[in-house]
Formats: sequence, C-alpha cells, structure tokens
Amino acid sequence: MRVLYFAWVREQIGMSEESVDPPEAVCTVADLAEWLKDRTPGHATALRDLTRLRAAVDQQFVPLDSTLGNAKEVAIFPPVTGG
Amino acid sequence: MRVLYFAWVREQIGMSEESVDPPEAVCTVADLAEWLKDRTPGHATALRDLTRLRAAVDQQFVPLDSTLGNAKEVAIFPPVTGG
Amino acid sequence: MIRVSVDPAPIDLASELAGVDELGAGAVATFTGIVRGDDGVTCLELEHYPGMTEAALCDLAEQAAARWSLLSAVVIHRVGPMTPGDRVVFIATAATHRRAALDACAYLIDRLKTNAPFWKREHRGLVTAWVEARAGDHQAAARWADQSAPD
Amino acid sequence: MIRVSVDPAPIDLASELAGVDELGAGAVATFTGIVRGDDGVTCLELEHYPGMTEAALCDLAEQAAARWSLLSAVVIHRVGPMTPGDRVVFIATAATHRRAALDACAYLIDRLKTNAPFWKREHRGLVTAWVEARAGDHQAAARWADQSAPD
Repeated sequence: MRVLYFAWVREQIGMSEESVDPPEAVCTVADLAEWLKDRTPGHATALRDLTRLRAAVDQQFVPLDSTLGNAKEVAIFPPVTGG
Repeated sequence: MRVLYFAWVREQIGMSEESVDPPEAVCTVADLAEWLKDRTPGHATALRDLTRLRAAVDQQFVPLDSTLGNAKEVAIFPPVTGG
Repeated sequence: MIRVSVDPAPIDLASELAGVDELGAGAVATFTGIVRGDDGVTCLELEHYPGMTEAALCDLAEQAAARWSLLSAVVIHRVGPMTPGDRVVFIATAATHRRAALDACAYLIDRLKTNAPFWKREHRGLVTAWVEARAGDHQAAARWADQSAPD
Repeated sequence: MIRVSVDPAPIDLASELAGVDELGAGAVATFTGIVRGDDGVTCLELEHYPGMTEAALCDLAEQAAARWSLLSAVVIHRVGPMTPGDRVVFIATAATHRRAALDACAYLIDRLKTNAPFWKREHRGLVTAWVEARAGDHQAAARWADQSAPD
C-alpha cells in the first residue's frame, strides 16, 4: 500500500510518500495512522492528533473511520485550504 | 416643462420630446399623461393604458401618482428592460 | 474605485478588468450579459435615457460599494444596435473576501434590470418587437431589499 | 464544455475566457481569487495532490454543469509559489440565463474551498506558516447541500 503525506504532515514526517504493508488488524484509516506513528519520531508528531487530520483513499476524500478495503493509495493530510 | 418619451411610447407618439405648459389642474404624472392624450392620435394610443407606463421626474423613477411639483423634465416610458 | 459607462462601442473585457484586481483585492466577481440568438433574433437594439442612465448606474454602484465595502465596482452597458454574441452588459466587483464580491455582483445585475432606464428591441429579420419586462426580474431585484438594503 | 487545469503558470484571464462566451450563452459569471498581501504575506505557496486534484475539480465542474444546465464551466487553479496580486484561482460559468451562471459560479468556489486537495503556506519574509482551514468555508459549502444538491 502506498501512503502519501501533504502539507505539514509531509514536513513533520520528512517524506512525501512511502510503501507500507500493515497487519490485518489495521482496518480503518485511523488504525493505519495509529500504526504508522511508531515508525519515526516525525510520524509520532505528525499523526499524534487524529482530529487534525483528513484522508483520501484511492483519491476520494473519506472520514478517518473508513475501512481501507483493498486500497492501493492512502493519503493523510491537514484540512484542505485551496481557492 | 420638457416631456421625454422612450421606446414604443416614443414611437407611437412620433417624437422623442416636446415642451408643454400644462394647466394648474395637472398635479400628478398620471394627470399629465391624461392631459397629453388629447394632443394627437399618437398620444392617445401611446398613453391609453396608464398601467403599461412608467415615469421619471427630473431623472428619478417615480410612481405615476407622484406630484409634478416644479419638475423641469418628465419622462414617460414602458417598464425598463436593460441588462 | 467606481466606474460606469454607457457606450455604443463593443465591450472589451481585458480593458474593463484592468485596474480592478490591482487594488489589493482578494476576490473579483464578474458578470457578462450576452445577446442570445437562440429564438431567431438577428439584432438587438438598446435605447436608453442619456444622463439619467449614467446617474442610475452610478447610484447602484455606490450602493453596492457601501453595502459590501467594495474596493471597486465597474458597470458597463452597451447601447445601440448589436448582434448575437455581442456583450450587452459587464459588471465587475472587487472585495477583500469572496462572499462580498459575489453578492455585490449579483446585486448589481439584478438591480440594473429594474432600476436603470434601458429598453430593448429585438429584430428578427425585418420584424421588430420591444421586449416586455419580466416579473421574475422584479422578484430578483426585490430579494435584495429583504436584507436591510440601503434603499 | 468543461475545462479544468492545475498549473504553476500564471492565470491569463483573456485566454481562459476564450470560448466561454462563444457558445450561445446569454450569461457568463466569473470569480477570480487573488493573493492578498495585506497582513505582511510576501509569498503564497500552493501544494496539491496531483491526479486527485484534477479529478476533484472535474467532479465539481460536472456537478455544477448538471445542476444548472451550464453551457460551460471552467476551473483553473494555480499551484506553486506566487506573490501578492497573483491570481490563485479562476472560475467561469456560462448559461442561458443569469441566475444559473451566478449561482453555479458561487457554488464552484464555495465547494472548491472544501472539496479539492490544496494546501496553502504563507511566507512572511523568512517565516512560513501553513494556513488553517476556516469554519466559515465549511458553512459556505454546506449551504449548497440544503437545496437538493446532487451529492
């Protein structure tokens, strides 16, 4: 599974994407974020407060409690601020 | 007093403006239109139905029952259709 | 900045927009009305009341500028004969934030329809007909009065 | 016609408007968002999610086109670094009548603010800060759902 990061999530984690292979217990986007926290201190900082995060699964916005299913691409980022 | 006509009022009357000197009994714009009707058959046709007419006194839109006061310029025309 | 113009010359968007976004505005909204030829109209003639028209448009632009704290308001209306595809009217509003610019732009075209002395005549080949006023235009203009309008 | 673009190049209004009013439309509404420098911002950086951004903008444009029977919908968003006075976003909608064009234009900018993956970072000299999302943007987007939106 490809995981993408944007904006300050990307900066704090120190990379814009990585490939991961989470265990079966990781069902939702929130589970994935929790699981990713242990990777580096940067991950721990960026993913500390899930209420500040938003996500997309296979390029569709989803709530954090959405299941991952067979997702190929998950993106984690702050609330959007375009326009 | 200068009276101006626009659109089909102007066409039916056959002129775009004229100078008139109405008697004192002519108090309102409606009175003026009634009084002008007798001038020519074109006036009679154009000013027959007051509900189809709108007016401006000294270049301000006014209801037809507005008094003329010391108006210098009165315009009579159909409802506006700009934009 | 308030700019109002009533002119038989074609409306050039680039020149009308020049300056509008050079004022520190964060948002510019525009509206362009275009002659439609969809029901056989070959020519549209716009008659107006010289002097009163410009004053009425200035008045509307000033009301919008005051109500929405606009940085600029531009109202350009073409007059005389024109053909389908030609621009009849152009409105631009600039403000710090988008809601003010968008609302002021809608206000100006809604109010212009009922509060400025213009009359349209359509030509379909050799047949001409004065355009009738639409009740919907009065409803559209009236909705702005429901919200503490200055007028 | 639906046209969507996400590009680091400056937004040229004349070329973006070309074609929009050549479709028999009676009304064209536009919105332009511009970088403000009023609180010391020297540079604004726009980051986005390539691929998803274009799809999200297309989706919004198609929803607007269906809901208001638009003749055209154009959504252009600049990305990368820009400076005060630069255009960030440009939206144009064309329809037969004015209400459709005006409402669709407001819908597109309101929904774009909350439904497209862009992130802004402001530079004030050497200090940078990611822009926080505004609650008001969600309220503005939500009002379109109250009126039987297709989504």
